Amino acid sequence: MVKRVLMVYPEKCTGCGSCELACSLEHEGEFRPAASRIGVFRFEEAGANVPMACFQCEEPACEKVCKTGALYRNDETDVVAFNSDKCIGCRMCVIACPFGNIAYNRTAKKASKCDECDGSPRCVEFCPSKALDYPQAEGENLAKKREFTDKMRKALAEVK
Amino acid sequence: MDAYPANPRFLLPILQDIQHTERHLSTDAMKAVARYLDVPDSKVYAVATFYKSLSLTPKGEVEIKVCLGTACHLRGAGEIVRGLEGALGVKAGETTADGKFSLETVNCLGACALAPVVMTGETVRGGMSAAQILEAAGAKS
Amino acid sequence: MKKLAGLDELRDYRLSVTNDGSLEKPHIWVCGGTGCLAWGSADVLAAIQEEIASRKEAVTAGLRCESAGCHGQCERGPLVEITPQKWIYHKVRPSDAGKIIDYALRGDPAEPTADKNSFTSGQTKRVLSRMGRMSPRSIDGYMRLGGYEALERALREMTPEEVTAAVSASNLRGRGGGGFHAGTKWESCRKSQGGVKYVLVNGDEGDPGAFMDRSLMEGDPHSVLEGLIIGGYAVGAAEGYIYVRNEYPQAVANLTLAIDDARSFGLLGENILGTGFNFDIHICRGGGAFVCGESTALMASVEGRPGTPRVKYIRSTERGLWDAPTVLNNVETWANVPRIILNGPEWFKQVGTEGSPGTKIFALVGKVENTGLVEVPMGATLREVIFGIGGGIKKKRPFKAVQTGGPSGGCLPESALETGVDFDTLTEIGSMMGSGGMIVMDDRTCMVDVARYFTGFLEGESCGKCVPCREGLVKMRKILSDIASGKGRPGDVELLADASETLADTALCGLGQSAPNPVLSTIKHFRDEYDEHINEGFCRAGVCQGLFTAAISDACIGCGACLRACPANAVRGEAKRLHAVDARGCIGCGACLDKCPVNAIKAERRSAR
Amino acid sequence: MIDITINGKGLSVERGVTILEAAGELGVRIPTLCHHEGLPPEGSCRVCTVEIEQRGGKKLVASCMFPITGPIAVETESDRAVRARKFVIGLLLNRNPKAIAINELAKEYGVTPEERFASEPDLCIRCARCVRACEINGTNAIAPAGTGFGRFVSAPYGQEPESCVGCASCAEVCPTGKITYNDTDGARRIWEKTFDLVRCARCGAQYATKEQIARVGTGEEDARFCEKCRRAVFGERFKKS
Repeated sequence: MVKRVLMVYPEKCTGCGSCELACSLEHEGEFRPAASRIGVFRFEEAGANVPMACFQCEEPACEKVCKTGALYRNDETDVVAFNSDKCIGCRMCVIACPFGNIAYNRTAKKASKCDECDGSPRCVEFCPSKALDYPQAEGENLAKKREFTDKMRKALAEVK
Repeated sequence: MDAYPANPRFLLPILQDIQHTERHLSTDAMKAVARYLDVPDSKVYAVATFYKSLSLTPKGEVEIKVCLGTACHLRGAGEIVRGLEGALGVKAGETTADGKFSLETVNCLGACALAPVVMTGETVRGGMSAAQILEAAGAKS
Repeated sequence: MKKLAGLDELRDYRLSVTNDGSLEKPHIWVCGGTGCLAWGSADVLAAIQEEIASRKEAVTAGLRCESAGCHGQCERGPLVEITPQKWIYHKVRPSDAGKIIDYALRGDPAEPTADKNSFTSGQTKRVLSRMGRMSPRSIDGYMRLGGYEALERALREMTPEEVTAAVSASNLRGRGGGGFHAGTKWESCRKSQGGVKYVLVNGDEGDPGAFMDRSLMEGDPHSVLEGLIIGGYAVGAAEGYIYVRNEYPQAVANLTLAIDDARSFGLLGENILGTGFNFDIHICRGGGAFVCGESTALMASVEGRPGTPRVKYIRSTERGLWDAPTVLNNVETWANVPRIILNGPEWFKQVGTEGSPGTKIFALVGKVENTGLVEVPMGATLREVIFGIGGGIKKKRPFKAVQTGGPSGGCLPESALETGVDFDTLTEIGSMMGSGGMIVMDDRTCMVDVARYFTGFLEGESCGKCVPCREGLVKMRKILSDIASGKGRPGDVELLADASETLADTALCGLGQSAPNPVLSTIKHFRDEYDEHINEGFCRAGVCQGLFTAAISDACIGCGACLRACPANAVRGEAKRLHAVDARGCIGCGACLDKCPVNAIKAERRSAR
Repeated sequence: MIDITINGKGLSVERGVTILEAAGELGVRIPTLCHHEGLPPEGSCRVCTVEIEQRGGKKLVASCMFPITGPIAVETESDRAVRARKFVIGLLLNRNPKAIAINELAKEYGVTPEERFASEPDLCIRCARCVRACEINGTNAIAPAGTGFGRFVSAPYGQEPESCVGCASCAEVCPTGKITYNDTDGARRIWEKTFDLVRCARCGAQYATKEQIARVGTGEEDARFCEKCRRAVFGERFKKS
C-alpha cells in the first residue's frame, strides 16, 4: 500500500467545518461535529483556523499506554491504527495524547481517533479550500511533512 | 514469613503458616504478605478465599474436622456432624463463642478404613461417637 | 551421613547396608500409618520399645522395634509385623508387648503368616512390597530393600532417551485416573524446546475413599523420590515438585525427611553422584481444594495462585508449570518407575492386561468385610477384589454396587462384578479407574442419596470458573435433593440426565466433565430406585428420611436394640419376643435398621401417604 | 496455512488462529460473553461452544480458545453445539434473569427461565472481563474471590481497592452492567472508592482522576487540560508559530 500523509494548511482553512461533518458522518453515521475525529479551531479575533487531527506520531504516547493492543502502528500505512474491539475503555490514551487528538466516546465505551478513513480520508475529500491534503509520503511531501512535524514539536515545546 | 524467599510461589505456604499460628488470616497479615512478596492485594485475597485450609475468621483452639468422604458418609458421618453441632451449639464451619472449638467438615481424610473418621488437631480418630470425640478433643485442649 | 560422590560409592554404600546383617536379625515393625495411629499404634510402639530396653536377652539378640509404613489392613490395626518371619498380628495392644517380643525372639507356635488370609494372599504386591517392612524414615532401610539401585542403573547405564524408552515400552499408564501413557508424556516433554523443565508429583489425593497415595508417601517416600529423580533425568528437568494434600501432615513430614536425607547423601542437588546431573525436589502443601488434583489447577496452585484450571488445548508437556514443559504424574505412577528401570519393561508387563499392564493399588472401603489397601494385577475382576480379597459384604448383607473412581467415577451394579478392572473397561462401562478408590455398597445404600452426595461434594468443590460446572451442579443437586426428599417430579430423571450429559460436554476442565458420572451411572444401573422415589415416595434402602416405614420380620430375636434406638417410640415389643413397628408412629428415620443384629428390619413402602 | 471448514465453508488460516477468529473472517457469528478481543481469553462462559471434527472424532470446544493446528471441520450450529449453548444460557438466565445480554441470547436461542432453579437475581455472570481488564492495565485492583457458586469479583479484603486508579475499564467491559461508575460533584465513585476528578483549567470539565493521570505520567502542563482543550491550546500555539 502506498503510504500517504494527511497534510494540514491552516492558512487555507476557511473554518467551514465540512471536514467535521464528513468525518462524523463517516464514523458515526450522523452529522455531529462533536463526534468528529478532526476538529477545527477557529480563532475569530485573528481570523485564523486550524484543523486538528491525529498526527500519527512516530512515537505515539497513546500506543505506549495502550495495554490491549487496541492502538498499534499499521506498518503498511504508518497510521496509528485503532481496533475498537480491543479497546477496554480505560482512557489512558486520552490522557496520554499531548495534542488532545484522542477522544472518549462514553456511549460506545471506546476511545475514538482519526484512522484516515483507511486510506481515503473523507475530510480531505470534502474540504472545499484544499486546506487538507493527502499526498503520497515521499519526496517533497515527505519534506513538507517533516517541516510540519518540526513545527508541531516546537509548538508543543512552547506549551510546555 | 522471612523463612521464605520473596517469591510469589510461596504465597500459599506463607498464608498456611500464618493460619496455623494465628488460626486465621487478618487483613493486616495479608497486606504484609502482599508487600513482602510484591503480589497485588487482590491476588492475596483471591488465594485466601479460595483454599479451604485458610480462613478469614478465627478458628477455634481445637479444630474438629469431620470427614465427609464417601466411606464415612456411608457409615454415618452425617449423624456425627449433627451430634457435634448439637453438643457445641454451632453449625459446621463455625467456631464456638469461647473460641475453643471450631467444627469443620472435610473431604476424606484418607483413613476410610476407620470410617467414620474425625480429626482433632492433627490426630485422626476413627469410629467414635460425637460424645467420645468431644471428650478426646476437650481432654487435649 | 556422608555425601556419596560417585555411582560406585552409592553401590558400595547400598551393598554395605544390605549386607550388614540387619535383614536377618529379628525386627518388630509397628505400623505407623494414619489408620493404625488412630488405633493407638504409637502407644504400642512405645510399649514394645520400652520392654525391649528392659530385657537383656532382647538387647543381646539385637532385637529392634521401629515404626513402619501402612500394611493396608487399616481396619484391623494396630498392626505389628515380625521379620524376617513376616508374621503379622492384628489389633495389638500395648499390653501385648511382652508376648510380641517373645515371639520375635523364640518364635510363635501359631506362626500367623499373613499369607494365610485371603486379604494378603490374593494380592500381588509390587509397589506396596516394602510397606510395613522398613522404616519410612530411614534411607538405609530403603536401600536395604533395593532402594536407589534403579537410580544407580539409570545414571550409570542408560541415557535419558533410554530411560524414556523403557517407560514407554512398559506401557505404564497414569495411575491418577486418566490412564494417559506416561511414556508418551515423558517423550513429549523431553522433546519440547526450552531449557527449564519440571517434573511434578500429584499427591493431592482428593477422591473421597482413596488413600493409596497417602500410604505410599507416608510409608515409602523414597520410592516416590527415586521415581521423580529418574524422571527428571529422563526429560531433562532440574526441579521437581511434590504437591501433597494439606490433610496429610504425616506424608509431608516423611517426605520432607526423605528429601533431606537424599540431599545429604548427594542423591539430590548439584552434580548428583558425579554425573553432572542437577536435580532438586520441593514440597508444596495443598490448600484443601479438590480441584487442585486437576493438572492445570495443581500447577496454578504450585505457582502460588488460586487453583482454577485453565483451558487445556496445549498440553502441559509443552506448556505447564510456569509455562515450561512439565511432566505431571501421580504418586503411584512415580513409585512404579524405579521398578520398571530395575526389572525392565518386560517384567512390568508380566502382570496386568495388554492395554493396562502392571498392578494397581485400590483403597477398598465401604460396606466390605476387609477394608484397606489392595494391590492387584490390572484386569482382576471386581468380584475377586471385593469378595476374594475383601471377604465380601459386611454383616453378610447383599451387595448392591461398587463405586470406583471417586466423584469422577460411577456406580457399578452386580452385573459388572465379573468385569476385569483396567482403565479402558471401566470407562467403557460408565465408570473410571480414578486414582483407585473402590467403595462397596450394600442394600442399605440408597443410590439416589449416593448421587446426591457426590453432586453435592462436587458442587462444594467446583472452582466456580466455568458456567456449566458452577451453575449446572447446583441445578442437578437441587433436583436430586427434591427426589431424595420425596419432592421429585415426573420427568426429573430425564431432566437430570439431560443436565448431566450437557455438563459433561461443556465443562472447562476434567473435573467438571466427569462430574456427572455418579449421576449418569446410577440412573443407568439403578433407574428403578429413582422411579420409586419419585412415583411412590419410597426409598428401599431406608436412607432417605421419611420415604419408608420400618418393618420387623419374623427373624426378630427380641433383643430390643431397635426399640432403644427409635427416637419416635414407634417400636413395640417385650424382651425376647417378636417386636413390631407402629407404622403410624414411624417417622422413617432409619435409626433402627442398622441396630438390628440379625438384619430383621426392612424398609417398606408407606401405606398411607 | 491450514485448510478448515466452518459450517461447510472452506477457509485457509494460519496455524494457531482460534476458531472464533476464523469464523469472524468468514462472517460466521458465534455468540460470546466472556470473550473480549482486547483481553486474554478465559474460556469460562462456554457460550461460544462449537462442535469440531478432528481426526475422525467429534467434540465440543470453546471456539474463543481453541487454536487451529490441523485440518478441522467446525459446525457452529450443530444440534450438539446448540444444545450445549442453550444449557449454558439457561443456567445463566436462572441466575441473571435481569441481565440484558443474557436475555437477548435467551431470546435468540428460545431459552426460557426455569423458576424451580431460580436463585437470588444477580447481574454478575462471573466472566472476569473486569478482572482481566484490571490485570492488563497492571492495576490488579480486583480479583475473583471464593469458589464454586459463591465465586464473586471483589476488591481485596472487602475494602476500598488501594491500587484502583478509577479508570473504570472494569465497568466499560462488563457485559451485563453489574459494575457501574458515577461521576458527580467532581468525584468518581467506583468500587466504593471515591476519586477526585481533575478539573480542566480551560473549560472546567472534569475529565480524569488524579490517579489515572499519575499512572499515565502525563506532564503537569498537559494534564491541566481536558483532551478537547488540549487540542485547542495546542492549535493556538501551532497557529502562532
